[in-house]
Amino acid sequence: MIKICKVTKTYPNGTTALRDVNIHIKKGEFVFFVGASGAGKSTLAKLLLREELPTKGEILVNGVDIVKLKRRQLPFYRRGIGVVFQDFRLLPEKTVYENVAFAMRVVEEPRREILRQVPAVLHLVGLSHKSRMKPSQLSGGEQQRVALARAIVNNPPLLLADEPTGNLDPDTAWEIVRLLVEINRRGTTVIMGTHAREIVDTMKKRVVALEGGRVVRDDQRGAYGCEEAKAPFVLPEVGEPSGL
Amino acid sequence: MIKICKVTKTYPNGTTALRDVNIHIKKGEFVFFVGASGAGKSTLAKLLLREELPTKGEILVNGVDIVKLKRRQLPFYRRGIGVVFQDFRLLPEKTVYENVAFAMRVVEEPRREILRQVPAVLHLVGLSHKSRMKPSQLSGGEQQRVALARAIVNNPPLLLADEPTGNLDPDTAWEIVRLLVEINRRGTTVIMGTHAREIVDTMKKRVVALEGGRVVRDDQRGAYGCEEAKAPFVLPEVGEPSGL
Amino acid sequence: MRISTWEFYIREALLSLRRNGLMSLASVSTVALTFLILGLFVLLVFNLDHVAGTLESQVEVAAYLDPDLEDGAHLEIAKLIKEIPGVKESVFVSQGEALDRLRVQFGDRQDLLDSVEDMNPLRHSFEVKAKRPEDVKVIAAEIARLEGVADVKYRQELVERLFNLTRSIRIAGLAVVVLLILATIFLISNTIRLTVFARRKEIGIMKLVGATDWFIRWPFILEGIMLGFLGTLVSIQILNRFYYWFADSVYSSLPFVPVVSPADTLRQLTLFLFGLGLLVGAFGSLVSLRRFLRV
Amino acid sequence: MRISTWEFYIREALLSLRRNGLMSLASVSTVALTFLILGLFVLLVFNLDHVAGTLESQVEVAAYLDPDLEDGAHLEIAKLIKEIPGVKESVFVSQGEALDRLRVQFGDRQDLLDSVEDMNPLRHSFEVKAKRPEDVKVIAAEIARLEGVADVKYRQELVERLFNLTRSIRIAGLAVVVLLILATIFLISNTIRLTVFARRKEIGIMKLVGATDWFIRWPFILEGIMLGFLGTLVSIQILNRFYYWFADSVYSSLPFVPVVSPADTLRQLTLFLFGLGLLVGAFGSLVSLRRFLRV
Ligand SMILES: Nc1ncnc2c1ncn2[C@@H]1O[C@H](COP(=O)(O)OP(=O)(O)OP(=O)(O)O)[C@@H](O)[C@H]1O
Ligand SMILES: Nc1ncnc2c1ncn2[C@@H]1O[C@H](COP(=O)(O)OP(=O)(O)OP(=O)(O)O)[C@@H](O)[C@H]1O
Ligand SMILES: [Mg+2]
Ligand SMILES: [Mg+2]
Repeated sequence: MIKICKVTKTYPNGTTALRDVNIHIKKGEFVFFVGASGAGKSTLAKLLLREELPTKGEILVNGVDIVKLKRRQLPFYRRGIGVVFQDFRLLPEKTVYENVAFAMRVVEEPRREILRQVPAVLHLVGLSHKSRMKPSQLSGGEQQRVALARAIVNNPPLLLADEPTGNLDPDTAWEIVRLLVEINRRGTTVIMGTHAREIVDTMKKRVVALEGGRVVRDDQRGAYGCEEAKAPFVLPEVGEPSGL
Repeated sequence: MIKICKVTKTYPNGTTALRDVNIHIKKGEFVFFVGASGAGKSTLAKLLLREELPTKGEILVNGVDIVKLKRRQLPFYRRGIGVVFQDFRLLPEKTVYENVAFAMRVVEEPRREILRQVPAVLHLVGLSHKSRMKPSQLSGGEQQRVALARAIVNNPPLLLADEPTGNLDPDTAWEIVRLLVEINRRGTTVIMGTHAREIVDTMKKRVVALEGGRVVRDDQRGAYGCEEAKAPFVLPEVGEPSGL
Repeated sequence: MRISTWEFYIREALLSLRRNGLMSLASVSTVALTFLILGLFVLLVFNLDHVAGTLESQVEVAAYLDPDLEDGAHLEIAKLIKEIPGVKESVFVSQGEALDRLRVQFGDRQDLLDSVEDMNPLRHSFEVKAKRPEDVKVIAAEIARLEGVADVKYRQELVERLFNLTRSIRIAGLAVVVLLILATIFLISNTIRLTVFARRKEIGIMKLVGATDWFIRWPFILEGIMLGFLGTLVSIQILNRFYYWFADSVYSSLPFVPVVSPADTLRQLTLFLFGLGLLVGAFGSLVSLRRFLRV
Repeated sequence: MRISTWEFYIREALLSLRRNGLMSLASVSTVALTFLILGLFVLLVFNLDHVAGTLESQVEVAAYLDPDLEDGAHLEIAKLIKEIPGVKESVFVSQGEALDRLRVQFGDRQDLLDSVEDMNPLRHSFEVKAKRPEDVKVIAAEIARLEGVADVKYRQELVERLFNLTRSIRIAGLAVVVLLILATIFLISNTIRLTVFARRKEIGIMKLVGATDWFIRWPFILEGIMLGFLGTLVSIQILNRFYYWFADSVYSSLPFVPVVSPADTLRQLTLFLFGLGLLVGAFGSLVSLRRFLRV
């Protein structure tokens, strides 16, 4: 379904976020992207959504080179992708309900469908009781779940979720992952960038690890780190000299 | 240092985020606030910063009732608090350097101090090489670290960190926690809202757990969950019926 | 396109008007204020033009008749003059009337005329008014060719001055109005651009969620039209009240000053301002959006 | 307050001007455009007032002397008239000159005067101009009391009409200018309000980081002043060029139309517009900030 071939992305300010990246993702896969802060996970999502253009290389989605998409075709391409942005990107002036409904209005779903689907999705992410509120009236985790609801409401064939559990407590996070797994089972390809070691290790799904913009690992049933079990963190000694 | 007495916070739209909360925090403590999404952690931080006023109850900081602070006094009170906001709140038009320097300009530090301190703090959070960039040119985790740098640059006596590791990979997250521990050792009171179970469990610091706006637990050397070790998550069965 | 989509556009536009209270207010009041100034100047120019027209229509050609013409022959001549194209009206002035007028002109130096009283040297004449000052020359020539007319006079210099004056008034008035229209358009679209600018992030988000450019544009366009409509409404109301009051007070206190009658003028002005308001609103939104749709 | 803080304010203001290019441009061009219109009308009103003043100074009192006065006695009278307060100038018109003038007035009806040639019934007279039309009555009375003056005449009605006309022009002009000033202030502060609105989030963040209200305000105020300054500069440049060109072309093509000399007028106008521009810029920012500082 997705073929990322020799993609390099250098931002106008000179930062190279991705270097010579090759990734093939088949329809129906569930892929984790992991990597340190600044490794290039969000950049990859932005390229797939064609929010940014690659500096070099090709990106084929369903056989179409999305770099060559015309401005006119862009909205229609994007409608096939549900996205949870790392910074949510909710419409600040719309209520939770309207934010989710917006994704359906864009594709001109009949009103009947909207009235049926939006409350159902909000119920799934546990926000039925907040549907009349504005994003600014929600907690961080609630906003994140609204973003997820908007991403899945149209049942898109591809779901890009950039740290969809970053602002969630472990229990809620697991519920969300459960939801993603469920959606994936129904045929949606799910790409999830994440830092949640526990989730990645438990799920035993494909893991692509990025480091400084390069793919350094691509395991079919992988874990967050290289070693299966990492040594636990040790607190610094009292009085240890520090750089501050 | 901080006495939160019978505080209730009901937002204008009717949501009650905190109910009859009583917490005392001594100078130099390191306190985790944990709780599900929407439990009231950020609301508590907003109250302490006097971004919001409590509906009922008193908040004493260093013996001063901050509810009764005059508009004129507010900036001076806030200068004693370093804050990492859950949504970062960086100034979008300023560079990383300027964002951090801003906190020092506000208190009219001499230029010499600014030139010395800002690069040092940026080095601490590992962003020396990004100091000339705007927030929009940073990854999520990088933005979060800028927010932290700004919070600590003035060595405030109180540090409020609302999920300061939510967008960070485990390694970077631990480095940040290490930094917070170091700052705490030098006498700064640290209050950290977090969902990072691993960190809370490892640190063995005071943990205040919120649930639906109430304090449900307050342990001196606590863990994230109630039970010391929680049963690992089990994936849903294939084909299990779901609500979608 | 579904009807429910159009409903959505309209609802969005209305909601946005209310939500962005400050910005809407700024736009509406900018439209209202600039249109008020524009409208006042259009009315001023209309009136100056009207005054100029009144002046123009008072340019006269004096046609002196043969002194030995039979009594009553002037009736025939009057008919011929009326048939000349461009003639607005002609008035017969008899010898006696001419002398009376001279007397009035002389004021307290009547003694000067006492000597000529008995042997009145003045002749019968026609005073002919042209419709437009540029026709005067031709008309004078036509009249001169008529039988029984001895001499034709008109004040060449005065006619030309008047012609120049009215033309300058018209050109200057038109120039000012055109400049004001351009300034108005500029100020209004400046304001709209700022309101769109304040919402550029939202526009970007919509595009990333799969909205087409037109899906994003329509609510903005409708909002722009509504802003233009509301602003025009306010200015038209004020202009109407003011102009009726103004025309009334001029009619009653300075009846000799010609004022353009309100009803017609205001109807035209209303149509013009509404057209301009809606267009500027719609196009202002459209143009302002362009930059932010490139996502 | 540290000097480096002021440096910071100024640097911030300058940076912000450049960063918010679109918004700065909108503000500057709004100031420039509204000031241009305002300036043009101030110049127009100045000139109308000047024309009115010129008309006023042409009101005349005619003083006819005793017909049997000795030759040369009029020199004494001339001196006395000049001493009357409010008199601008007085010109002696001899019997002969009066007749010549009448001849010119009669144009092609000279024959009327031939009979009176030898026994010229006209008298010597003075034509006296007053500085202000409202003084004419008093001056006329004063002159009438002089020895050797037989009769004093002035056109009461004309004087009063002129007086009314110039007063109306002044009042209307002042009213229009005041209205335009208010509209200008409103439009400019509307624009500034929108630019501040677009940055309300930043203002909130600054407050939460411990900035005092004045720490936030100063850069905005300085920015407002700079916006006002730039806008005024542009409008002043255009006004200067335009007015010199206009005055020149009027001088050379219509020398009889009195035009206010550019240098003085423009100096005053420049000062006024700069004052207004800086004030509106500073206060516009200050007032617009108020709402968003309540965090
Ligand atoms: N718009 C931009 N302009 C310039 N550089 C950018 C831009 N966006 C991201 N970068 C840089 O590109 C690199 C990769 O960023 P990216 O957002 O892809 O990281 P990430 O893996 O998502 O990190 P995180 O886990 O912190 O979100 C970083 O060094 C970042 O500073
Ligand atoms: N400005 C607001 N207006 C109305 N309700 C609000 C507002 N801010 C927060 N709330 C509500 O108050 C409750 C507590 O929110 P808070 O942000 O304190 O949660 P939190 O513990 O920080 O959650 P998270 O872990 O998701 O960030 C939530 O139900 C939220 O919807
Ligand atoms: Mg990212
Ligand atoms: Mg929170």
